[in-house]
Amino acid sequence: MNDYAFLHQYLAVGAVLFSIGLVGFFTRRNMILMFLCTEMMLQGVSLSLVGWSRFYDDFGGQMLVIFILVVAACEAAIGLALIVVLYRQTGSLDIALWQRLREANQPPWQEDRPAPIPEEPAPVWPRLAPAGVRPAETDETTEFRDMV
Amino acid sequence: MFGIESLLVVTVVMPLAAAVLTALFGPRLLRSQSHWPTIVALAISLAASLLLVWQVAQEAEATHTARQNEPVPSAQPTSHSLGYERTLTLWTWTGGGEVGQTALSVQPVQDPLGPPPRIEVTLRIDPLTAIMLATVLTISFLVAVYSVGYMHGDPGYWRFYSYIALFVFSMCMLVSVSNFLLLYVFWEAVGLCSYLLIGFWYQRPAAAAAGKKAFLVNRVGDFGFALGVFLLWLTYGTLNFHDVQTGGQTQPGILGQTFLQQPEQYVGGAVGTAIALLLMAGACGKSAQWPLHVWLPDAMEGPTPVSALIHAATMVTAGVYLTARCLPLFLAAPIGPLVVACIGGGTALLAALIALTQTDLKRILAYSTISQLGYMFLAVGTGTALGVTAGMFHLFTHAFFKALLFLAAGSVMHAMGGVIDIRQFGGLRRHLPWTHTTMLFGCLALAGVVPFAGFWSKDAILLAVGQQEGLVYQVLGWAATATAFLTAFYTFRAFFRTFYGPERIPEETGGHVHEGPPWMTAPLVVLAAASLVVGAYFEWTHGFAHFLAQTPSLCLAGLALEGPRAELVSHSQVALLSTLVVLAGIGLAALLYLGSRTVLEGLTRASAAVGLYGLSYGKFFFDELYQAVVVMPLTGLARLCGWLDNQAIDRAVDDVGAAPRALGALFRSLQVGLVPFYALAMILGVLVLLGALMTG
Amino acid sequence: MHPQQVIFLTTIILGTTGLVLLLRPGWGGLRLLGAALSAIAFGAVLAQAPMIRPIQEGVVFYLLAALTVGAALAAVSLVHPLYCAVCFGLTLVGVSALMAYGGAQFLAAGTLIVYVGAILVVLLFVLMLAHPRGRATYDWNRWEVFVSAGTAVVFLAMLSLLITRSLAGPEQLAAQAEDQRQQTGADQPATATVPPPPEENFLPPKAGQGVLASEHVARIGQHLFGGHWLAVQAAGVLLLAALVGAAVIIGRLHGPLEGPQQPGGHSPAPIAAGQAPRTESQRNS
Amino acid sequence: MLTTETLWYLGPEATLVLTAVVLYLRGVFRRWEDQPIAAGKSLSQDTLSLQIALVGVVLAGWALVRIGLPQESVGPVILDPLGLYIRWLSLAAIGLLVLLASTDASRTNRPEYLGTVLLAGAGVMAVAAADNLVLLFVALELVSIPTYIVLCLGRRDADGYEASAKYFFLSLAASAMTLYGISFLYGASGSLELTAIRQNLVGKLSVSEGYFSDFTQLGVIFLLAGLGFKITAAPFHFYAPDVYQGTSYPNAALLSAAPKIAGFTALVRILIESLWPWEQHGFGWRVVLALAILTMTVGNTAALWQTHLRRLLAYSSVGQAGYILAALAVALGAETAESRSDGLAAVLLYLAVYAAATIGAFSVFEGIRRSGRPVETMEDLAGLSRHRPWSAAWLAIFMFSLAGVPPLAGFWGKWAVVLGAIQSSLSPRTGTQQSLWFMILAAAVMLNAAAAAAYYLRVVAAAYFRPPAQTHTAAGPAGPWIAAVLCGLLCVGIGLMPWPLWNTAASAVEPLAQPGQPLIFWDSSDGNPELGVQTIPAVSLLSPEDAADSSLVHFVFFAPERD
Repeated sequence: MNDYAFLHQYLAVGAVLFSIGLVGFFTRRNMILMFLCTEMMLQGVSLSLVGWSRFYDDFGGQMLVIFILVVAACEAAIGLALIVVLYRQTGSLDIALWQRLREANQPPWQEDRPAPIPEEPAPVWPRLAPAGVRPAETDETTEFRDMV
Repeated sequence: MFGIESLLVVTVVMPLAAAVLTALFGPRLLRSQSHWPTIVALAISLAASLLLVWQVAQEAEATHTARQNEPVPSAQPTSHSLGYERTLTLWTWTGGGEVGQTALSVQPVQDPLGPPPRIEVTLRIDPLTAIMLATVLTISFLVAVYSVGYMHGDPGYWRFYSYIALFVFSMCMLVSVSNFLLLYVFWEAVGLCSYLLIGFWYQRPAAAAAGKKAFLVNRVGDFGFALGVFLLWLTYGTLNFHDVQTGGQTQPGILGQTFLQQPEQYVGGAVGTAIALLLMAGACGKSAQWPLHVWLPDAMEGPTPVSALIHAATMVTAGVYLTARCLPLFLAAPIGPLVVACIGGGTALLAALIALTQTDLKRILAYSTISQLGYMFLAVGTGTALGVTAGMFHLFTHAFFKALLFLAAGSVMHAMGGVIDIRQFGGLRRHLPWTHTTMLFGCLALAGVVPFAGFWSKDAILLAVGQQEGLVYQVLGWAATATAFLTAFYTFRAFFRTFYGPERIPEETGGHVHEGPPWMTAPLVVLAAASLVVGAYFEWTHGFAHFLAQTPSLCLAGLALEGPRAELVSHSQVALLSTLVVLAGIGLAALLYLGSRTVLEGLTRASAAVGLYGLSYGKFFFDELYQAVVVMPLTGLARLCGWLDNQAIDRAVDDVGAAPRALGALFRSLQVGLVPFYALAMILGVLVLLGALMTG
Repeated sequence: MHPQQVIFLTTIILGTTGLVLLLRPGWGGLRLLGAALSAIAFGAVLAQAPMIRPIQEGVVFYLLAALTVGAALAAVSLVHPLYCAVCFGLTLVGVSALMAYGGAQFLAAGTLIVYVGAILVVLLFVLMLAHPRGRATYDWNRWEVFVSAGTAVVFLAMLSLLITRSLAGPEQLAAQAEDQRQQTGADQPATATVPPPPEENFLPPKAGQGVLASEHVARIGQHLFGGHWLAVQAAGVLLLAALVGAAVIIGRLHGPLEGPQQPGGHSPAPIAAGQAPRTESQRNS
Repeated sequence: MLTTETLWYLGPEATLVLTAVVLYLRGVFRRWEDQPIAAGKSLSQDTLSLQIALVGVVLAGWALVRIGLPQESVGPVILDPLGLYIRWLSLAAIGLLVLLASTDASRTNRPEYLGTVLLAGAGVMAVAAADNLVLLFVALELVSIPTYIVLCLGRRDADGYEASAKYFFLSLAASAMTLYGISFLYGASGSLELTAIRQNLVGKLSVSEGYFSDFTQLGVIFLLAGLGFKITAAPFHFYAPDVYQGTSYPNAALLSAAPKIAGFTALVRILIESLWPWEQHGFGWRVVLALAILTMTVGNTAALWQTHLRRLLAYSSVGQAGYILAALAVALGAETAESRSDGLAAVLLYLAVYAAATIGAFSVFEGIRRSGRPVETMEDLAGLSRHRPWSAAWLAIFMFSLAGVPPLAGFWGKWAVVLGAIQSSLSPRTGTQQSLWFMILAAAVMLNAAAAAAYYLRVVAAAYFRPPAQTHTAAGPAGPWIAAVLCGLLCVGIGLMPWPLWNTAASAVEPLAQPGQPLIFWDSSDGNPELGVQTIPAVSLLSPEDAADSSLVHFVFFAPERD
């Protein structure tokens, strides 16, 4: 029974990873993240293969995973080179900039409204207290004062 | 070498060669010298045809003499042939079935599928053909020479000569084939050439419209002709003129010896009448007889040499030729000759009346042509040897003087810079002496003044009509006489208004009025001389009638071979009457156009008051009538069909045809150029397949 | 309603909602809710599989699976691309751990080394090279988030339904066999009235190559350089092509680049036509 | 087991790879400073690389001639007539592409460009020789990855890069889907060997409606999606128009030939060699048939109003892929060995005639320049017949061949497809629904061919009837011209004498189409097999005679003879 349970779980995780990779591929416009999402899809496939390999007690699936690794490395090499060249052209990693090639009568796609960038709170760095000023006490200092 | 067959082939083939040569080399190589192939070829053909006439005359005479000398065995009436003919079968086209299967039977073949279609591509020569060939080629040659001057500098020069040569070839074939199908083919071919030449200046809307009109009106007649040919095929099982010997058997031709010697074998009754009327319809179309006469005046939009050649001398006489050639068929029909005569006489009078008031010189001549053709039909329609001879004789003489008149009119037109309206010029005799003189000859011939050619032939017609019994022919005779008067009047009206009276030069001449070049005047002189002499010569020698009488289809038993010659008394009566009438016409014209204007104006006003003038000037409103009765309903129907076609059928077809376009637009609209979108589309495709897997 | 259909619909609705919430930035706390909903949906997918028994044996697996899926979600949804890459690294760690757990130790190591050690590092490098200032608008702005999330979740739901459907029968057979074994004693053969048909009648045969054996790596080597030696050679050719290709593509080895690049080569020329109208500052803000 | 003999039989591939290595080495050690780069002209005169590549192709061809077909199994490769046909086809295509690339914009990196093209060719040939899915996958990647490189090298401007990017990312997604399909196929059958898959599947309950059948079908779906990308089947074709438009003519020719041959070979191998007996009653042929109709309709209708030449030819290649898919559907749905053989032979024949015509068309376009620049749109062709009458004539031949005008090769391709579809629909044993579907398929092919003629003729009309504005000149080297002439001769030759090629194709698919022994199957009339064991009767093997009589037997399958 555990054979089937393991198989089913691996297939499920593989499918989930594949789908998450798909979502990312659809929604991210950063080319590197898109590439990363395709790698995530490949990881899902790899998990499925490992599950099958274990189920059948067969090495074929694992062989395929090895070659998936190799191919992923090759694709990474080519892809990164390509991305760098593309970046040189536009100064951006946005895939949506590359839509010049399309049907002649199609208007270019534009985002209707740029999404707001969430503001990050300004980081607060520890500062040295100026000379002659008593540093503000924190809970920490009061708590551990008697230990010092 | 100069055997009759080879002469015939040479006569026919030379124009074709010239046409091909000019068409091939005209545009690039010959250019302004494009007339040479045609002129040379026509000269050769003319010589060959004259030789042909001479040889045919010799042989026919020999045959005739031999036949008269030998005793006619009454027991074997078919042992000798009627008339003289030679045929030259180039090849036989058999559309299925074995040659010689056809049963020898003079009985009409009733089964339409019985005999296999068997078309003999055969040339024939007999006196009728020989006369036609000689006439056609003479006029053609002279017109071709004339055109060198007239068409000089035209951008379509080579095209003109190519068409002319093609026309001459077609016309020669038309008169020399021995088969109804081929006759029909070349009937259409001359129509095509006519169409091409009327619309020669196709850039002009009027020329294009005239060409179209001629073509369409001719189609009406040709349709009848085609039906007639079908009916002939169904009735006689063959379309050959002549008998064909196959395997020792004789397949009788429609106009062959077998039938001619037993003329009672011709189918009469309703079928025979139908054949005659259908053939007559074709003849009416081609020869511009009422009610299909409307195209010929408009055909004057073509170049004047074309008018002279095709629309006066040669092509329009094809109908007369057809009628004469098929005379046995007409005679077999109860009312055939009468219909022909009525149409001819009526048309003659009608056209003469219209010609009275026309102001376009060429159109006057065109109506005159229609009128004279009516004369010929009237003559042939008498159905007697005298009548047919007279009709053919008139055809022969008319070719000369009408060509002369047209060429002279062309000369005037040439000098006037394209203006042809007689109201715009006058008193030209000093500027155009040659034209004046030659046109005077032509007018005299047309009016029928002694001793010009027209006198003799018209007299013969009047005589032939006058000799017929019956009220209809009497009426027709008086109509013909009236037409003679009218002819004289309108001819000289045009002549006087052109060459006499106060001198008026239209502005289009640019003040430079001059006689045409020798290329143009020489044919005028030749034709003028011919107009003077041909009638008198042949009338006095009786050579024409004697020669023509050797034609097989005119040797019918019903037509006495040597029919009753006109008695001298009646001949002189007719001649006297016609001369008086003609002189009256000329005198009236002189009175009206050389004398005081008041008489003319009074007369015009008077006739206009009772509507006669308008009727004549409006050409009896035949064009308008046809427009209202035929063209408008047809146009309406066509509009309706077009609307239905556009709105219903085309719309449906367009919608079907637009489906790929709409699909394509849909698919192309998916090509937005974005990678994520493409990936999404791929996954959606997979989703659909997964859905298919889940559900089924 | 069949429980499978309930799970199917739940997965679709919850997953889509959750992913949409998660992937829309700027909604603050809603993104957390979205993450939770997405986790529930993906958990429902995982929960369709039978439980690994005994549970203590399965706990490790479930933890690793949760780590992997959670990191993957973070990798596609985080705003900052560097964080995305790091989370992807975490996913890879989870995946390799699952591989190791599933009997593929060699692959686990290989994945870690190749992916995390090489590919991911280069990715990060390029990312930081391109974006020294970190994130940009397009890094996290979405393209039709709703459609994308819906498509992917429906895809996942259908896939999981099909997988579950296919495996249900064998699982049931195996469970029956297990029950019989437990009833009759572990060492007794099954003596049921209706014996289930042997597996080999309806399933492909097991290869029995000893994936879980102790000499796992040696056997992998045997297979790799035995039956798949040609593929190894082909992979070598592939690597050669990739290396040369990458060098030539990026290198401007010989001759200048063509096209609309500036002569100086440094100032990047924006694509003129067809691009979304936005300024340089927007793009790199 | 792999032996040296195996390597001997893989000589052509090895030759191509070694030639590529030599070219790469030349690229490294070339004395670039000798070349006046600034002048920008002499780099295209690097004829040595071209010669090396051509010599490599010729050597590979010689090796292919020498080795022939092995008499017995020589290791973990398939060396069958089908593979030999595909190898010849791909080698010829690669040779033509090398010729075509002699004027290409790869002049800056010509050695690398040509070497990569050769590697892609080796990849296609390896696809034909792969006997398991691992090697098949790696070989497919050996087609894809060189294609990325070539796309980047072929044209170095914004459009070229955009095309490369689009192809790269979408191809990654497609690769992932192919892999997922392979994994499901592996799961359904427990093996990655093509023949073992069939052996494992046939005879098992799972193959009918049972437990793992969904996995097989999932595998087929994902494989069709992933390989459909390579063969530009709709809706996986979206990249094609953009990429073709954005790249150069040699690259477009490569894209339209190499991945298609590889993709269809892989599909034939998997669907026929591994899955056919199962696929016959599965829904595989229905899916392929639907894809075929969709693909040809999409391609041909979208091409109708295109003016950009490469874009038009991209849609054309989509439409042509639809025809080949139609032939594949015929082969999959066939009931008899004859019609299966006909369908497969139609696939092979169509691949050859399509490759000849489309490479020829691209060669003609590559071989002419208009005012010094390549022709891009229909307007650029105006007056071609005046200035370069032979180019126009060859172009007309290729367009007519693509349109399927009778005296040319393309006609026979369509003829084979339509004939196969009609025969399948008329087969007496075929069910009514199946007949209907194949009738629809035949009608769709014919309708599409009619619609497609419109845009092919528009190209010809543009070359012949538009008034010229600027003059056309030759593109310099004679490579494209030679390629065009060779392709034209092929089109005309095959058109006049299709039977040698047809017979070759028919004999190449003969082993695949052999009918097997009838095999007994189980009665599934009463049940919902996924719900439990109760519905599964005991499996019994009956003799064929009994099978014919037994009313219990609902499905009769054909098992392969080879085991």
